[in-house]
Amino acid sequence: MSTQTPGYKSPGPRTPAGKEPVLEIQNLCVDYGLGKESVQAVRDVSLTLHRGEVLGLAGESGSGKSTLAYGLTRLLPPPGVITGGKVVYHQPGGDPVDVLRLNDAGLRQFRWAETSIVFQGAMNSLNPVHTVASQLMDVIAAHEPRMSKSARLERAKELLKLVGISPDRLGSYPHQLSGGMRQRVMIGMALALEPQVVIMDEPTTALDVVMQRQILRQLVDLRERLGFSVLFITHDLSLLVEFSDRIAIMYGGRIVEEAPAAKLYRDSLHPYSHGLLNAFPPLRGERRELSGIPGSPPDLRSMPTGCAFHPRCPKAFDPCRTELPPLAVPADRADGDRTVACWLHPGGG
Amino acid sequence: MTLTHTSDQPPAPPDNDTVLEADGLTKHFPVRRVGRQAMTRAPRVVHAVDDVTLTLRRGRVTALVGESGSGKSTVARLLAQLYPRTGGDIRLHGTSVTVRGGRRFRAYNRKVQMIFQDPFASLNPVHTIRYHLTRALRIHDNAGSGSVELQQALENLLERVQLTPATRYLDKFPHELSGGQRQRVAIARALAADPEALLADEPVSMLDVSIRLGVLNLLRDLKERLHLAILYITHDIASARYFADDTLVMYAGRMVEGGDSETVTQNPAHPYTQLLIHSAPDPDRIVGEGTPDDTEDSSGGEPPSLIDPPAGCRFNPRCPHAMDICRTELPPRLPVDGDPGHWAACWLFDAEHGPAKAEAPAKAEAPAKAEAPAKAEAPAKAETPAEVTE
Amino acid sequence: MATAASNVTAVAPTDPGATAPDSSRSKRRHLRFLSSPKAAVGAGLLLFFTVLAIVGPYITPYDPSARSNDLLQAPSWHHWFGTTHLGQDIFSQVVDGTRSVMYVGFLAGLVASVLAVLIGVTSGYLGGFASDLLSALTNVFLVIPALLLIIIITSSLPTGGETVVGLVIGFTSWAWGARVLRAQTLSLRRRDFIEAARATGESTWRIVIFELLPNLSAVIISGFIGTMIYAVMSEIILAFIGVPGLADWNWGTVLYWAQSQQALAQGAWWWFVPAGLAIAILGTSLSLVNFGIDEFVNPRLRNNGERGAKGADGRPVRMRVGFTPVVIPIPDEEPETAAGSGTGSGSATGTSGLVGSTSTSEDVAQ
Amino acid sequence: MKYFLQRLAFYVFTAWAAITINFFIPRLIPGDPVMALINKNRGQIDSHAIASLYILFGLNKHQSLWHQYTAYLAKLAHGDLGISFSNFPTPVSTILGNALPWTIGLAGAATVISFLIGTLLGVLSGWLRGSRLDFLLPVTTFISSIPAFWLGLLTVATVIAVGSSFPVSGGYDPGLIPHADTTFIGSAIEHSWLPLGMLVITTMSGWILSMRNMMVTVGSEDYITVAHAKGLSDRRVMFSYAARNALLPNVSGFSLAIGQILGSTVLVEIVFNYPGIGYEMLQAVGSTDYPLMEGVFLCITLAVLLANLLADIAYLILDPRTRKEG
Repeated sequence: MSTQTPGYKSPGPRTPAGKEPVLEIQNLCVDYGLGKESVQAVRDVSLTLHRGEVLGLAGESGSGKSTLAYGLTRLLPPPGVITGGKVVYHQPGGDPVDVLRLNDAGLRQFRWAETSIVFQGAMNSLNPVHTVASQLMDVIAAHEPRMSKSARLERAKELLKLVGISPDRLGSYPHQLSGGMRQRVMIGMALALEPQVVIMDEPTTALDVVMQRQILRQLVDLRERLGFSVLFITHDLSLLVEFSDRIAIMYGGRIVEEAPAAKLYRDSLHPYSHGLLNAFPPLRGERRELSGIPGSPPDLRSMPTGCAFHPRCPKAFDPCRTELPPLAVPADRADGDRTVACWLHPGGG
Repeated sequence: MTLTHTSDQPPAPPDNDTVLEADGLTKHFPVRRVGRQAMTRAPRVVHAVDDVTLTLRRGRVTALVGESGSGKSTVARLLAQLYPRTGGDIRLHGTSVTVRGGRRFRAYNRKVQMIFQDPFASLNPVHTIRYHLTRALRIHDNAGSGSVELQQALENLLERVQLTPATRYLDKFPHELSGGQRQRVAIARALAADPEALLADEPVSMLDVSIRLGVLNLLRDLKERLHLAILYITHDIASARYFADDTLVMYAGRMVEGGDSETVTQNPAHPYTQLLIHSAPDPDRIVGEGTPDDTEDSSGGEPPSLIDPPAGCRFNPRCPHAMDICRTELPPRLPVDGDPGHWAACWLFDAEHGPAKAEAPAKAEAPAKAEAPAKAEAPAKAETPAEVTE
Repeated sequence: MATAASNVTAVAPTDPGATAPDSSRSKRRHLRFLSSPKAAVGAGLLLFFTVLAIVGPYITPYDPSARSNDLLQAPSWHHWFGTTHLGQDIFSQVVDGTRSVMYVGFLAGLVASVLAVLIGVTSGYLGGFASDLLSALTNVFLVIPALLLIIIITSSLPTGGETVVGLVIGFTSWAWGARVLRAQTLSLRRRDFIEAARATGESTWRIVIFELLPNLSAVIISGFIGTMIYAVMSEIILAFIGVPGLADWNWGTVLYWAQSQQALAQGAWWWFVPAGLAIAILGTSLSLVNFGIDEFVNPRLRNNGERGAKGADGRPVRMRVGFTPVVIPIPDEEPETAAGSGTGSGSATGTSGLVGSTSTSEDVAQ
Repeated sequence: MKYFLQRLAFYVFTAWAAITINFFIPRLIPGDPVMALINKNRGQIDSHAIASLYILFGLNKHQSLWHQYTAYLAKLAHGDLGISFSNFPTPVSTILGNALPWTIGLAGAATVISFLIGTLLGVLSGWLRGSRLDFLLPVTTFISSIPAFWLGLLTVATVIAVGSSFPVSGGYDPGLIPHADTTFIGSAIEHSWLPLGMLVITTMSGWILSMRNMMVTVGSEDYITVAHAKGLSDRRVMFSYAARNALLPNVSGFSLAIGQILGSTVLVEIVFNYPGIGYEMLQAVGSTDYPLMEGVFLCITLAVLLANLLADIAYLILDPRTRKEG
């Protein structure tokens, strides 16, 4: 109980040197619906994105990972409501801003200029009745009204080149582009105002593996050049291990483990993380029998008591059924740059 | 849930009888022409599947791997005789079968059943599980006589797919079940016909990651107990390696490589297979080794239009090893050295045309090695414009 | 909100019996669908008119055609809706006329729905040349102004009567339903469960009747009601312009006599107001039922129970696309329950005071 | 272009179908329409005229059906719609020529105005769902269920009761002769206010409801969320993203609406004694004047087809997906 709010770390011994937070999510709670019928989709989640890093967020469908992304940007469609917490954005050389307390005008100004988003459905993310150019330019116009039209067009061309699309595609309508090209346009658009944070919600799930790798490679390259931070959300944990610096695992609306990618891959502490890692058959190494995770993901309307994972957990013991394990630095892993919410690895402190 | 045996190598199947064969299977879908086009232009078709030859054997899983649009699902529907084929032959136990509806179709699909990709769409939302399974049993005369035998048959089916106790599931509607449970019901429905061959069209790709393996393991268990011949269609080559005995790779409507799963995945011969394997997520590759490197990025671009596919090898516009002959001549199935049964439709393996014969497989063994860091930042490579299909 | 929260708090700690809240919830949802206000009001009114159509002619206080000496009287205790220039009781005419209106509407709706299902589902399911032909036929009937066609046909027919009028309306107004059903069938046909039924070995007619049609029932009913609205309007218009063959009373004939006897110029508002209102109310009730069906089929159209919810500042919260409301509940009057501090992790204390307080009994309950 | 040609071919086909239906209706009617007419006007038509009536009406029993049909088409091609019974011997085309401009003007103006206002209100009420604009919903539902002509009756009664001198009857002041001068046009506009108002009020609600539904449906599309995420102004998201897309199904649903508007127009014209086609229709129905009725039907059908063609052009301009070069 006495643990300090987990995940809310000031730049201290636990974070690698030079890593300052850019986006801090503190105790965020998101519900669907209000009153009696409401369902808690994100429960008390705290997560910190550092400048320049790729933070992976993994979980099954219904784990709340997309709800978290939509919630922290306040883009969650009805009946979603945010019922608690803070989302603090640290401007470079400015005061921190709580995104949840911005008024409409402030929120509009903040959006895309500081935090942009690439959604899962590239097919549907672009307005079908406007050209690529018009959609690239209107976001610039909205945030930099004094920029001339020709300058905006120039910028739009630059952005397409940035993501490897020929500028003569500017006049195309979305239906004239392939799925991969549309997603690249979206990535280009996300970088239009050079935001500090780019949130990616399953950006490559609808694409083939070859296209997926091309786009991810480009993303890594762009991040190195432009220095933005990425919150990368996907159900494909094997992809995250390869592409992100740190990984947070969500289950039943809560973060159950957070660790550097390599540590999570080699030494996952939460049984759910372990199960998830073993849910992807390897392409290399010896062929072995894998089991996946028994049972089904939980129903948000009737969550198990205690640890939400305990009905599916092979290692569950008594406290798991009644007591909710807090997310804390595990006592048996002293290096301190990871947290887990599991009674097998209780916090030490 | 987990299986007790098959820990290392799957045990040799009881027999390797051929159940279902496709020989030169071809499917062209006509492109709808409107107005004047009907008169002026020659009829145009989508070459969805061209010249596919494969064999399903008793007690073996054959995987068919390909990207979306490669025609792999069409192959399943052709084999299920849900579409009439344009050319080629389908043989069940050696006899050619062509059916289009009616009693002969039922007789055929009593032996060959299909499992669909999306369990949320493949069960009718207005009917209970009991209705779905009862219909399948009745159609194939496996319902027994009387309600007691029917109930017994229903419970047996659900037990086979590990939905127990059966009575808890029988009277539920599909929307009351989770994705994994629904897919198990779909499998039970296919089993109601007591088939010999099962065509599984991406049976786990719509399911939550944590339960995919459970369904695959169930299918493997059923294969072993019922000696089923399974066609496993997937876009995930790693799961093909895990689940299938043999693996076939399809690209743009054609088969490009085939052989033992382990061989195909560990020692890919065709440049497309190499690209596929290289692109698949692989945590081992990167952990602790810095950023991912660019190997063959020249393969950018997308699969070709199937209305007007490239001449010769369909992969030639993206292939880093493309030679002149690849642009004109269709490569036949050529054996790959060292592995009996491993073949690739690639001129690199032709004695005459394949100068790179020795090089190509070698390259595949170490796809993860950093090769061309000098490429550094090759920005803004204009993507080949995708064919805009009409 | 507070009561709900305390309920949950009471339930949650009492161990895993997680099925209990689930079943009660589904029951509640079922009830909520029944009490959808739009559909309920519409269905109630529709029931009223149906009953009136059945018993109407037996309960009229006067013979609707009988003349009396009370000429052109305003509404009174004896004549609720007043009288005509011939002293006929308008209330009796309106009540008596309900049967004709409902009968024509029902008959036309039935005929049109049957045709729409036959043509729409066939052209959607079959494909090929026959499908194109049926689709073209549907579009032709959609574009041709049906009302004029109905006027011409009914005024050409030597024998009239409600049945003929109903049939003519039915046979000319199926096109919209057929188009919607065709589109729905086309999209359903691509769904895997139809393909799966085929792969299981079901016959075509069984697939259409047992797999396809049950999924189209909402669309069919909604089309039936839409045609009914249209048919009622058409019949009244026919009667109003004096198309022969409608000897019996209906709301349109009441209006016809009102118009032809210059009721307006004489200030006899009671002559045409009740019949018109009856039309409007019947039309509204049918539309409301259809809204109910629409919302049932397309949940996005539903209001997501957002009414009455209060935000942190006590003002009502409006759900908006693009700006998710932030509802940080006001802390309860009573102190936090003990169960909360035990399991609720650091959340409650961690941020309280930053944005109001995040601690609610709901938070703590799960 | 391909899309446009396709639609054009369809309209030609529909026009042909309407013409053919028109040809067959009098022939399928049991009994003899000419005889029925003669019986009705007993003693007023001599036997010589009867024979010519049969020929005029195209019901010559001595010709084959096919011959009748081709003769009918040939006559139509010359704009000959036969001779009106009730206004014997004025040709139907002359009567319609006088009446049509009034109807087209009234229906056209009503369509445009109600589409514009209705769509705008629909956009707003769909966008501001859950706001005070929600009251529009029950109100419009009720109004859409009111027949336009009955609303007309109420209005006429009210105007008379109030004793206002506002014109409630006819298309222009009785003393004037139709002529393109300001007095006449001014009078015509003044006379059209009320019928136009009735039409707009009753047809508008359909647009409001369908536009509202489409706005709600489009509102949950990903590109709307993206537009919000981009920080665009609310007005731009509402009009350029949501309304622009929500409009498309409404434009393509025009065909149904235009027929209904013309139907309502005909009736409103009757109530207001407006000198348009509806008035002629009433006359024709009253005296079973088949050639006139059929002429009305053909004219209105062609007008509907033309309006649909215009809607298709609008759709072509609005939706880039149909503009694809073939």
